[in-house]
Amino acid sequence: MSSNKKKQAELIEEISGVNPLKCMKCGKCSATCPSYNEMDIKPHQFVSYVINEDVESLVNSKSLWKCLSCFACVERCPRDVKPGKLIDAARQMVVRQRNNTYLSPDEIPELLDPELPQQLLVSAFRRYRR
Amino acid sequence: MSIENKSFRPKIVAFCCNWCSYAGADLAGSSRLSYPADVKIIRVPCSCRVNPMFILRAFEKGADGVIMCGCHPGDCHYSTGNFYARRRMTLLFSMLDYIGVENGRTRVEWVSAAEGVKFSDTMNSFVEKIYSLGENVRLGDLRCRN
Amino acid sequence: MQRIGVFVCHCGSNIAATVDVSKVAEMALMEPGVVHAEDYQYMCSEAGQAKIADAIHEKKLTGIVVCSCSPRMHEATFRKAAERAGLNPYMVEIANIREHCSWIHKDMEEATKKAVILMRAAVAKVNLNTPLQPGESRVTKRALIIGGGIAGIQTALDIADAGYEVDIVEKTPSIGGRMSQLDKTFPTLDCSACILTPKMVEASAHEKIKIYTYSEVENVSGFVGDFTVDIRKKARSVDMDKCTGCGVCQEKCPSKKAPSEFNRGLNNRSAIYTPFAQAIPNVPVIDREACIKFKTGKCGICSKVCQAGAIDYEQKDEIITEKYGAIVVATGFDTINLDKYDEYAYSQSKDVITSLELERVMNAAGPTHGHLERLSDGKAPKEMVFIQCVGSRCSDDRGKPYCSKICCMYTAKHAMLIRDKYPDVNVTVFYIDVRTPGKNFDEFYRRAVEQYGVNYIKGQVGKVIPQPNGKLLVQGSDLLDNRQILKEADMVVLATAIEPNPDVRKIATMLTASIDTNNFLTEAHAKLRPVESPTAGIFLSGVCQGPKDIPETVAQAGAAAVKAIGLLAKDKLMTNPCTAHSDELLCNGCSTCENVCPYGAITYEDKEVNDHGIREVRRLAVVNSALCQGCGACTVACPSGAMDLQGFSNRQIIAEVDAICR
Amino acid sequence: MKYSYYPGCTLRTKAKDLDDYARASARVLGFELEEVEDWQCCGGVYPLGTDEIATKLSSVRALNAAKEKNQELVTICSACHHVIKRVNDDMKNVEDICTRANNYMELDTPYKGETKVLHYLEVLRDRVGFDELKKKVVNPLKGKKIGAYYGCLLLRPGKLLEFDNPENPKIMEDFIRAIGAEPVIYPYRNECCGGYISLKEKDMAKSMCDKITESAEGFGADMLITACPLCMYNLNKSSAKKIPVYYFTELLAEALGVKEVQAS
Repeated sequence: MSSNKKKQAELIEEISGVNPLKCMKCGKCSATCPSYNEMDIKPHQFVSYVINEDVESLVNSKSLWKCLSCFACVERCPRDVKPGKLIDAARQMVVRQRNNTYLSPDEIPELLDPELPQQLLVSAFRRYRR
Repeated sequence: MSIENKSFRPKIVAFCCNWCSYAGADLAGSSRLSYPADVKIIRVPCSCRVNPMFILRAFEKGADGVIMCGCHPGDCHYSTGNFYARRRMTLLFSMLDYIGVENGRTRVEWVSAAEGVKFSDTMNSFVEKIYSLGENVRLGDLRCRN
Repeated sequence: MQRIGVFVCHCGSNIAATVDVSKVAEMALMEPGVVHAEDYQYMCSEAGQAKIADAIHEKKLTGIVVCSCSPRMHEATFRKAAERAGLNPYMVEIANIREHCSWIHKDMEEATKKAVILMRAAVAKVNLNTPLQPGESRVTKRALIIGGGIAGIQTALDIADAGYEVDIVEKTPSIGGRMSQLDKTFPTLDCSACILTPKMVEASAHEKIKIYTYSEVENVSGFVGDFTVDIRKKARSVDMDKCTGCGVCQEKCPSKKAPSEFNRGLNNRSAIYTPFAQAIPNVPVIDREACIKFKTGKCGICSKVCQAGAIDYEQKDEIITEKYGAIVVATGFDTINLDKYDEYAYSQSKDVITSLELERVMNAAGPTHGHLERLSDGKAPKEMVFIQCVGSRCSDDRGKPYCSKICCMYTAKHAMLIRDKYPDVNVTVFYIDVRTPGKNFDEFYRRAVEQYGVNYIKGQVGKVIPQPNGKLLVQGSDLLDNRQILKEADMVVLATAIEPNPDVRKIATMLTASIDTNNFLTEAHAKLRPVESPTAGIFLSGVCQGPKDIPETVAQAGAAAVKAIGLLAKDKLMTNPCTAHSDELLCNGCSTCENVCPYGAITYEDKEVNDHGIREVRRLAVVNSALCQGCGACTVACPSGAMDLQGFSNRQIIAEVDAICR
Repeated sequence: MKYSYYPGCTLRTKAKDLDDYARASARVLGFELEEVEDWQCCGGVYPLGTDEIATKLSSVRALNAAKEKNQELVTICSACHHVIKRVNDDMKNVEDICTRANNYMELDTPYKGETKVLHYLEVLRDRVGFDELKKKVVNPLKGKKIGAYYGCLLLRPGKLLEFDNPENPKIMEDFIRAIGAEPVIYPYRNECCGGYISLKEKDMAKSMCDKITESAEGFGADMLITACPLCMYNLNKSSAKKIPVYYFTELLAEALGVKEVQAS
């Protein structure tokens, strides 16, 4: 079991290309995140979850779907850790398991309005499901 | 590092200048940054002291790779020595490549006294390259073989 | 045939834990020329050195190999030991089985094998060693200090007090450096000028100290004990002997739009100026870029108002050439450029300033005459936010990877001073870690919190957002409360990372002193020789070697002075005998070696030689061993193989190659 | 001068204006946008995972098409610009991604990031030149105070996109000056509008857009310009403030006197 946890953490590191040990816990990512208040696990905490091999909590967190991929944390991180990449890797893990997605086609029609650009749907689909 | 052929252990000679690279190797040591034991370092006052004959001699005697390390260009303790070394080695290495000693078996790297990490990284990647190239058979003096 | 002794050091467990030392000694006995081999716990100890001496006497050794730590560490130790026992010191070679072997390998068998090979290479070399005699060179009893800040001033005073001549070269128009820009100093809060100015005066009045301000080092040649330095004295346009320092010229100068360097560009100065009131020398310079006379040919007011007739528009740069025995680098630091940190709005708001700028704002002689006010509208702030680690501890390419060391303390100082003088101003500090190692330092920081109520928040700031109402919204983390903070502030102060003065790279190249990836000068040994450069005769003082505060700088300045004095006190220096020499019978006088020699040590002489019975006069290369530094460039360039290097001869190096590839 | 042109999904439909004005203006400025044949959607967001290959292929196809024509590849939509530039960087610098993508592509010569990707604004700045653009303006937008809204995708990560200083950009401000108007600098111009989150989290997007428009209005902007259809949608739809938002190409066409021509 614990080896499975380890594997998951390693997978996150592999997909993201991030070394969480480089983090110095300055909190600049959380200071900069526009979705901070919506997140249950805050950006600066992502690294600890990976280091502690608790990927389970990470993939079940609300934060996965609140991250905007705006790259503010990626741009401003002083340690080249870039938590946005970690959260994206966790999201990848979830969407690669087909049964677990945040957006189902059935809910789309009621979300639409006449001005909504294609780009929005395309991006949302790419982010939320496979 | 993956060592496919366990029985093959290369002989690698590293010429290091006294002021920068040898000190860089010392720093790698005191920082406990490991690299394979196949590398043996010869101390020279400056990279410009390395006569191409030394490198030919090493290959003749069965070396599988030769690397030369000096101060960064512009930082030479003797002002200009590494510029001479760089030119000499460029010529020598292309000639060696021409006669079949692949370019991967020879390398010039600039390592300062403060770059212990770079020294160890350089040696690790160089040794890995030599493992991938295997034994050097082109210039060896047959009389030197066991 | 040599009679060689091999001594293998355990270095406690440093070597013995990974290398089978007795095996190395045992294998040594099988090498040609080796008549004695032993291992011992600490070869560098007195007992270890005695073992070497005993073996030299008993076994009549002619050569020594010590298998131990790096030769950069103890080669000199073992050479001296051999010399005391009557052996030529250059018959000793070191096999580096610690830094290059035991410390980097884990497998005992592998490490032992490698140690044996390194021992063999050293034995092979010693077999070809010859006794060498060092020459002598003279010592010029004068020191040069590059940089006139507190580090340079202190070093100069200490050397001068010991009775030696010292010259200070300072780039700006006055000595004083960064410390003269500071308002108060931690942790005692005494005023910076009050403790610095007397030292500046003392230096300028000292009969052994000569100060070249507005001057730069242009060229350095020579070597330890005998450096020749060209100093460029930039044209001041004011005659230093005539000027009385009355200051009328500055008052009357109509061009007052040049940004004041001393006040970090926060206000302007005249084109003819002294950087600050206590400047030494108290003689202005004309900034020719800003001067109307130099730009248009008209004006000349300063010349008209100067009663001493000191203004000289025709003055030209002057090159002074001087000899020195020792050179101390004290080039100091600057704050980094904040262009890459625009998220803190430094370039967008006048109310976001660096800590060094705040020093000027707080200083009575500064742009606001010491009143704490916003630079945008002159209003008194009510909320101040300090941001720590701006550009420090960054592993991306925007900032510096190191801790700037002084910021935690000066921020506590600023916070405390503001709360003391303006109790109605709230002060918040965003920090990552508060680092206060130093005497009375942590107590000082705690006072800021406990006595002065400074609000410390653990977390970095993500963005400073200028508001339409002129205030600044600071968006930061509070990691201990786990929340994101939006705090409205009137002023934001950035604890900006420090970096070595950008000129230091140029100077290091001139001195052939080594420099690290962050442009700090490298010490000869990180712990044991912290104020010496690996290049003999070059010493390091202050922040040019690494971030440090004033007390540390002064301590290091004193240490550098002692090292320089130790050198100047000698009448003669032993020169390195590992120099090049030419074989007369092989030399064909082609001049190739002369062209590659960086020291001009090779000349040509017409000399009669006896070449196997044929006597003739030939043009031959001759090496001046006092000038030769032993780089070996000529030995490789020589097409006929006549040139060789003592101590690193072709045969010796080839013997090492052979031993390694055996 | 001819450029390969990658319009992207939205410029073909909802953001047709953005596209039409860009082409019309290009003609006046002396360059031509030649649409990449059979281009496919870029996907809208860059797949950060280092092991994502398939999702990068549509970008590689467009890039390779431009390479074969020996042309630079121009995009206008911020998202396409972001995705294609980053994929191109991968192809140039990440050996593993390059190899695996080329394995899928089965090209005669492998694609290794040779194409230069330019945003339309970069064409204006680096190829046409804002001074040159200024000379061609017949209808300067005098007296208009315009806030540039960059959003996130145009600028970040700054090191890879090499578009402008990500924290204090000036390309759009220079553009605004070139067409005769006055730029308004406000701090939220490089903060995110909420992006695709507005599909499901309307409130979040609203609060983010409110901050942007409030800040812009606070500093005196009469209108905003953007390069991104999604930013446009969010700012119009989510923000309580009714500050008008235009595509930068619309104002460009207006200044160049080709807006009406286009509309007819």
